[in-house]
Amino acid sequence: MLTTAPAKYRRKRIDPLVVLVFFLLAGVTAMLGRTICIMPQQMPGLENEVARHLHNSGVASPVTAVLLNFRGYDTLLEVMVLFLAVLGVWSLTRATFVGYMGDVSPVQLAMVRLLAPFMFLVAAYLVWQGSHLAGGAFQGGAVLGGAGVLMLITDLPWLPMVPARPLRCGLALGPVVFLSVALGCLIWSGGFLVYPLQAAAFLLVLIEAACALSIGLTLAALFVGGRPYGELMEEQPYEGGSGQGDE
Amino acid sequence: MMSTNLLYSLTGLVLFALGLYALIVCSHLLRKILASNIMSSGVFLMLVSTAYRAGNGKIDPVPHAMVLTGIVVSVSATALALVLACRVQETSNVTLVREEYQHDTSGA
Amino acid sequence: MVFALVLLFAVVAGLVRILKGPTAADRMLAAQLFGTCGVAIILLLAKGLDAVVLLDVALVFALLTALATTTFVRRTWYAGPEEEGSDGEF
Amino acid sequence: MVAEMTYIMAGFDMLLVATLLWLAWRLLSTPDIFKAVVLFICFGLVMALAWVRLRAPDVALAEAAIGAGITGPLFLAALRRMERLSKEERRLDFEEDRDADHSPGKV
Repeated sequence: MLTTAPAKYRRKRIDPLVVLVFFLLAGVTAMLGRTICIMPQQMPGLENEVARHLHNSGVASPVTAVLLNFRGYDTLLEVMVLFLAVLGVWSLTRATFVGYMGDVSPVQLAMVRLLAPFMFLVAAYLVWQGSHLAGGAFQGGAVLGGAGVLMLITDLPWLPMVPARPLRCGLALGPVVFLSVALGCLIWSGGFLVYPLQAAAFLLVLIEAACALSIGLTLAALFVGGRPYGELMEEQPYEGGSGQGDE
Repeated sequence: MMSTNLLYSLTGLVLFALGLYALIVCSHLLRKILASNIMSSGVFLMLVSTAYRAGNGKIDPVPHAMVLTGIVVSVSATALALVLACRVQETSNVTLVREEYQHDTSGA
Repeated sequence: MVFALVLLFAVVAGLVRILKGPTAADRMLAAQLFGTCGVAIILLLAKGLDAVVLLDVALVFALLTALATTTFVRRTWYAGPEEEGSDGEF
Repeated sequence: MVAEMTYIMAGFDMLLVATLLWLAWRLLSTPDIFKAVVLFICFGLVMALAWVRLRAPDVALAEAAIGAGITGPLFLAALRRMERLSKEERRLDFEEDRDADHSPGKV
């Protein structure tokens, strides 16, 4: 497999550096493969531990319990990473809104009208379902982001006029809610992200909904790839914009 | 007969190696981003295949949660990298080749 | 499960169209075929693995695979290789 | 019957894995970058199938939504954004790492 892959890249002459890289990587791969082969299959995992503590977590789905309760710290930082990605994208460019206003074909419009509400519905369904079956903030947020992308590529005429301030608030909603819940838990029950047992289910669903909204907006904003006009400091008339805005 | 875990683990390994090789060797920026995505897919495949149990036993949820966060992080990193690549191409093209267009392409 | 296998073969047949496809639209449509067959494969797998949750995966799949094709039509479709400066929009 | 199911499952696994590897290899080795992007979209879809097969419905949901709905448009839009500077990136049989010196003079 690996011997045939680089064939197209060695065009004129074989670069000795490329050969060196190839052999180094082949060696590393062989060692890793040997490790995998001698590793015991069916390793004992953490599923029994998770199943034992599942009733304390407030949700019935083990993956959601691991994500938001047992390893909530990871997920908090991960939501922050998403937020940072948007900040990074926004600090690089402005939104190049290649809109073709008034040029939307009726098929496209019908598709948006059919699919976008359904996507919102499915996103809400996934977030709600995350407490007991598969689903959750990330899946719901991804579907929400898909709806945002659908509206963005349709170049709906109201999209560039989405005001920047609610967009920013929506982006920050997930991290802020998550962090405030964590701090509230610190005050209430004496530990960072140690949820009180009675309110755990409600808090987890709250966090999930806020994070899903934020993740959806984040993905849509990442798709636009640039910060919106209408800054906080410099007030400009909007010629381009971003985000799917307020649902 | 090879077990399912082993099969998918080895596939993940080969994907990782393939992506790493292409990441080092290829020159086009978009291809590098694609290669790093392939690498991350390989790692995810390896992680999830350790959680898989043949038969109807319980599935280990911890690797699933890790892979779930990993997927979302990798897509945001990909988006950031794509914007960076676009900026690199814009600026390098403008400064190297067409200096007279600099004012209207990088004016924003 | 047999049907899932057969459909996977159909997907692989579609792959040939991606690799050979003379125009970009052919490739994109083959990718769409991947998505459509994927929905069917997931449904059959949900039956074969006795997991009802997988039906949601098929739902999300069916909703979102159209997005790539739509993006392609809206953003990347060139009328022809000669039109150098056109923005490729219809 | 159970043994038959096992063999069919094994065949399914083999075909899935082979498709994954072939897609990855092709998308990293084609000279046409647009083809690579389309193959990557297909790769994401096949990955979602693999998650379904490995009984990870959460991961499959996320991958189906992101791999199908977000990543493909992201790459296509970025490709287009890059093409606005160098128009000829997507031509068939085009050298991918041509030097930037003789790119067309239009912006």
